[in-house]
Amino acid sequence: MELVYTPQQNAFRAEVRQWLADNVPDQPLQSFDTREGFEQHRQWEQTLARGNWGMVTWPEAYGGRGCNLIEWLIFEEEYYRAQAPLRVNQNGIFLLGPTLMEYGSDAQKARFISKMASGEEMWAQGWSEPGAGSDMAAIRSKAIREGDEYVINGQKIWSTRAVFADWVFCIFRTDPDSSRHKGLSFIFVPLDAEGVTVRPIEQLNGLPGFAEIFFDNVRVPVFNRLGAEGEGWNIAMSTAGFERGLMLRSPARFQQSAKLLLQLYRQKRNDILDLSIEDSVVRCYMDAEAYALSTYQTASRLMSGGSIGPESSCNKIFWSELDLQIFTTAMSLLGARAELLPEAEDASDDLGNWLDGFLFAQSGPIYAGTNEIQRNIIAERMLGMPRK
Amino acid sequence: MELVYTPQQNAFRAEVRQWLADNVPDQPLQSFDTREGFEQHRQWEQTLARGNWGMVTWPEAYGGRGCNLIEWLIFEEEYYRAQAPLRVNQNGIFLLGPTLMEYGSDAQKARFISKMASGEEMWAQGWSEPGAGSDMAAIRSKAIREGDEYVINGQKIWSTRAVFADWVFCIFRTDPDSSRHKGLSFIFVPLDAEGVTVRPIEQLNGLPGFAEIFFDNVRVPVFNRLGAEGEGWNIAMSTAGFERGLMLRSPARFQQSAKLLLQLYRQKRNDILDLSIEDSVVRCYMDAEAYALSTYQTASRLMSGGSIGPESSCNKIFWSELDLQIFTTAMSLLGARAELLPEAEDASDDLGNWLDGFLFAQSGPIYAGTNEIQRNIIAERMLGMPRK
Amino acid sequence: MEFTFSDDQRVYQQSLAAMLAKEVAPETIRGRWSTASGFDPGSWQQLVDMGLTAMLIPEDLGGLGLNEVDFVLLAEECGKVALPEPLVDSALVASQLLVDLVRCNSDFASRGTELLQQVAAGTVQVAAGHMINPYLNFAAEADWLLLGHGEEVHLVARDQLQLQAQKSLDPSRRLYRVAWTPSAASRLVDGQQGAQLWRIALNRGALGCAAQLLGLAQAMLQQAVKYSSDREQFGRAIGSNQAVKHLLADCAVRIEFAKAVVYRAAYTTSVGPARADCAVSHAKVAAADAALLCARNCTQVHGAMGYTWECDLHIWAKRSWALDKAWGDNGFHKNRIHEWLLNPRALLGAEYTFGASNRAFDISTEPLTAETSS
Amino acid sequence: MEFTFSDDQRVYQQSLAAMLAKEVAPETIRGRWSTASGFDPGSWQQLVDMGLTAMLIPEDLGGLGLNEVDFVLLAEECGKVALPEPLVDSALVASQLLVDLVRCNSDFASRGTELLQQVAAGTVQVAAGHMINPYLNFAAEADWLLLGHGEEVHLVARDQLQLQAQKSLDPSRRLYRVAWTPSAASRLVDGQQGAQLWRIALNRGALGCAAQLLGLAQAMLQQAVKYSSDREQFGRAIGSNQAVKHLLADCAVRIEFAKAVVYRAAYTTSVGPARADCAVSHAKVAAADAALLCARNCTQVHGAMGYTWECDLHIWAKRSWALDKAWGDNGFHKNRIHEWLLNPRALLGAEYTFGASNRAFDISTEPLTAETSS
Repeated sequence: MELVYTPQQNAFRAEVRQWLADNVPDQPLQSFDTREGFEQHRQWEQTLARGNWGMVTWPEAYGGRGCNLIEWLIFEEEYYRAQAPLRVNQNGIFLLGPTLMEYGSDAQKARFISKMASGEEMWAQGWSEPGAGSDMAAIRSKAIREGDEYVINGQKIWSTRAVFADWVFCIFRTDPDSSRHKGLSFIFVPLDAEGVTVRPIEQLNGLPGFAEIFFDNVRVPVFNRLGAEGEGWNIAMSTAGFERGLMLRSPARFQQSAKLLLQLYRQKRNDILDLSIEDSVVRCYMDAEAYALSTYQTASRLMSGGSIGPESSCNKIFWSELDLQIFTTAMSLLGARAELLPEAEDASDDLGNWLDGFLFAQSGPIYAGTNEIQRNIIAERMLGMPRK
Repeated sequence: MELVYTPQQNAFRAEVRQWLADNVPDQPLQSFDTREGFEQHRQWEQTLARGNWGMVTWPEAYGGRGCNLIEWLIFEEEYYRAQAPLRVNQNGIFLLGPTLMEYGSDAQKARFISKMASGEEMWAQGWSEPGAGSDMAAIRSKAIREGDEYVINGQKIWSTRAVFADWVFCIFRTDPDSSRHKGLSFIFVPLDAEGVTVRPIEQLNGLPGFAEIFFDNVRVPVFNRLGAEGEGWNIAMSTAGFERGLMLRSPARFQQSAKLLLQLYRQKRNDILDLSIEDSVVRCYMDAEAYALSTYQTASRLMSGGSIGPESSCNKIFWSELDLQIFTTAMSLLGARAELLPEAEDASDDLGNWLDGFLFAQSGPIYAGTNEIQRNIIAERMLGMPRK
Repeated sequence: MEFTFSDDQRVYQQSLAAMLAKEVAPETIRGRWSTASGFDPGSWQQLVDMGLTAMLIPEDLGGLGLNEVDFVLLAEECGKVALPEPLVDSALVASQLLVDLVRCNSDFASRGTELLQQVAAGTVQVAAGHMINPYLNFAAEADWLLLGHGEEVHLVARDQLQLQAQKSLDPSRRLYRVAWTPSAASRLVDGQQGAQLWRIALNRGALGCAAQLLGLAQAMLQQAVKYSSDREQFGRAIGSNQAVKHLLADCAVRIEFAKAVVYRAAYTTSVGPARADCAVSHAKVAAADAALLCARNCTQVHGAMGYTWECDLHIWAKRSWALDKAWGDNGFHKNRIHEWLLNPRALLGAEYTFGASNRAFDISTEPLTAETSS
Repeated sequence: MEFTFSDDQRVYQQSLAAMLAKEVAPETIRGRWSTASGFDPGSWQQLVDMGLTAMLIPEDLGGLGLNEVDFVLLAEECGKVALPEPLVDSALVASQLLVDLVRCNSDFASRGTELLQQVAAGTVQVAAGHMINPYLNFAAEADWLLLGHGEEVHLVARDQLQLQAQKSLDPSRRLYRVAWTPSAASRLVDGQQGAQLWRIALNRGALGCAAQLLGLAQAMLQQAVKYSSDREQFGRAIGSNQAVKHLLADCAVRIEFAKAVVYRAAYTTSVGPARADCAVSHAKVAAADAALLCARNCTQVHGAMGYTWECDLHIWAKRSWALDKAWGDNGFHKNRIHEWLLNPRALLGAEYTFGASNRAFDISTEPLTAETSS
């Protein structure tokens, strides 16, 4: 145990900080859930890619820097510290990218990775279906092989970023007689293909953060299938593993929020009567730090050859509850003015993005496996309690 | 709605207050979970009975005063305000008494009620069995009819007060071929009967607050059966209903605790660093008052002909969590000295009974149906959610 | 001691509920969102026709002479449907403040009485701006506004002030920053008298919020119970999962124990609004806690659907988040109780749950209770 | 940056765990309860034989020269078995304070070194009384006691003081009020030097508590998992109920996120115990929260059984309740963090998680971080 950054790590941090200082846009971008904001964010992804900062852990051959996990954490700390734009390409670079590198053919890697890395092609995720939300094995949408093509029919829902993205990766039932986890395949579909209809779904803030996608005899080449036919479930679970692995990206986000919360508290504390606010602020700061410490520990373990197990379900619960706590506390500090939308004239600097963050935090305990499902996983797989 | 006591109610309160001032022992009694303390408490019950204060809602014919529920609440408020002794005869007067009046024959009433009321015969409760705790229908102990007697074999557990009490009321399986809720009967057994063995069970504080009772060919007359043979489950449910109805007794207990907590807080607050303690104290006071208000409302509704429904499961959860909160907050206020036992030399006046109350509060969410079972009941019976 | 509502009160509640179910269904609320004013005159007229704008005005001033206990169940129903129109603030706060002004300023009596008659008849709307609320909901709909200058109370016509709209997260709320110039002509009472009137107005406003929050909580719980009973996942209703049941059972517990607190506050306000600080603050905190818990747990039970604009749940959730901080936030109200609990003269204990007016035995000094404390 | 324990550290942990499993099983703890001293010399000798009393003493003073990172996993194991003997306070606080005294008082060097050699060898026991703890656990077992008079540090032989036993709710704890008369002969350092030493001792004591609480939490969770998997109700294991699973999953989450916090505190203390205030306070709060939640939820999962003396669970629960308030309670430790967070010179942000010693870029002033703040 040596909880000190090496000179190399410090140099890396300095380099990241300098590059971000030179490149992060002065003005905040519009929300990527608007057409204009999406394109602004796409440009930012392209800027990142040009500097090889898009995904620092990827191999250099794919536009990365071959960074280890500690360096990645440092990068993210600086990224949030600089209040750089949110990553519109998250589905691609954090979820699909690693999956492609593990399961893709050379031709597929050549076709998809660099365009993903460059921000030229943006990806949406298409797993859930109506009736198959947390129960992903209940998928019914079909992709039936005809010669060199799959013919796709069905429907996906809760597809993040799908309103403005270029591609979606899905799992479909390729064996129509199969059930549950079997007979599923992992397939890419261009969102401008004939027969694809995207219906935006508006979130609590009124913006279309996700969409429903309808497939009506959509044809894609067999080339678009990742891995073997029928292996979709395993590959998706691996991708979901990367999704859980997102924790390796997250601590800086919560530490930055907790820091901003503390600054807000320092400004407002003399006007605040709430007897419990001090305790909340301190807890938020402590818990954000606890989350970071735990992540550094996990990163060290992974770098020594360990793996991520069911304890990652603990992460999901911890960060999503922390996020709610941070933004709920901020709303308390803002008092009666907390309800103003950012576009309200009186929503001057002190209101910041707290309201939007508060609304977004409501989704934390729900997406990527509800916290109830995470608790089941912890109890059964981590603690070994009986299933039935 | 008229939230003002009538002159009669005020006069009643004054009378109670005066009698308690004249009669409550100057020195606190020993714990009724000791032999000596049990007898001290029995004497107090006899004092109460002599003044017709043992169970003010009972008819005068049974030693009561025919009070309505509001008067009962007033009585209890004064009782806790006077810090009068805990009721060792609670199983009898609050649970069995009303059940006897509803289901007992005249001969049974004559035999049992007045001795119960006078404190001459103290009652324990015998429902749970090993393997049948929350699942009371899993009872296996048998009472097999032979002529005018039942022959009882089996075992009861978690029988409160059974270590020093005179009688126990139980449900036994009188139809050996029956299962679950059927074939059970409600039977009284004297604890000094041949074949009865009582094994004390020590609680967290080391005192035997409950016991295991073994029945080895114990013979009791058929006269000791309450209600018809095979009706035990329904009668027990009715008794359990009275147990839930204990809420009508409880608010004053929590209000008194909250008031003492507030006094402790006023003494200690300048020495206390805990940022959340003020909030906890205020919440305890508010919640104790909320519980009282809700109880007054329920009492009014019952007096207008309403009945207690599944919302009483809300009570159990609310008061047991409140009780934990009150005593946990008190422990925080007492700090490092909170761990001292009352008999420790340094446990001077300020430590009071907080530690013992804290330990006892741990059992609140468990006994009389765990809070998990209460939540099931609320969801299924009060909200109408699907069972399976 | 009698803690139930009368049959008349329950019947009135049911009539209002039936009317609101038609007039203020979620789709009609969404309809209001796309209008400039957000205000539906037709629905308002129906509320007027049912007597709601008249009911709390004394009979001698042209109203029905009912009180806060009569009104609290109706405010709860307004919460259950997330009524956008500002009925509760209007009837419970603004009209009552007008009544108070008529009583304490004889020069204003005749004009005030006339105004109250118009308010009761629904031909004029009056709104009250209180310093604790930075913005005034539906200020643009009011013909006259009662506003504070320091502690003075002024009556100002809408065309005498500048309104700056401020968008709320709840699209049903139409907030305005109000700018105006006080004058001797607009002043109805001075600061000394005004202080007491504003304090009473705050108690009434917070009581109205509490009752609506109680209604909002119940509506959200009801929706989540229905959704979770209908919606299937892993081959069975999600509501059959114990974790889902317990999330909602916790909501039920909080609601159950907020009710009597809110009703006690209504009663206390009806007999002495200046002595209702603690009762009202308790009600506001308890009802807001229930509504916030329901907003969270019911969203959770709805899963991703609960996070969408198209699911109606957010109509209630957003109102809850807004009202939680209106008429004094949680901190303000808990602090009022805390200060009272620390007052060495406060009377504490079960026998004072309903205030010192209930005491029957000698207490030589005149001590403070929850209802008489400042 | 490397946040794992070495193989040696893990091996040492496992050896200790194996020994403790035999020596400190619940029935042997219950055995100690009925003895006068509550202290088992046999178990203590085994701890001595494993080098635990020597390990933190520097090599030049006759010890093994290991540090807090090496020790923290061992303290966690002591928590897991609820070890009654005061090994953690003795090795982590008292011996280390002796070392500090040897370093800063040359007159004491030779006597102190001799004492440390005896402590390492297990022939002498030294205990440290700290003003934050009103009572001293197992004071009667110590041959020498380090005590504060104001901020001065004194060394007093046991026969020079009066011990008044005070019963704790945890029968494994043997608390004493200590009365004694300070003299020039007993004084080792003055108040100015002493203040810093006591502050360091507090950090070490709280770190030891935190590590034990982390172990206690894990032990309770393990017992509740086992009980709920074995025990049947309504025809199936109670642990198959989602509500039971979630009670225990919540415990697992808190434990998981207390671990790295405690280990960071051990590291920080090992490199600079005077600059470890915030790291240690965070560890104490996080570990105590985990242990208190486990005490509550695991009791709940055990049902009535969890409330009995015969069920072993209370051995761990009572220790948790006691250690929660030892070496500074929750309020004390949260307040240290709060004060630091409010210090305008504090460095905040993710890049300072491990302290300012990690900074690589220019910061012109010398700002405060969690580790350098007072």
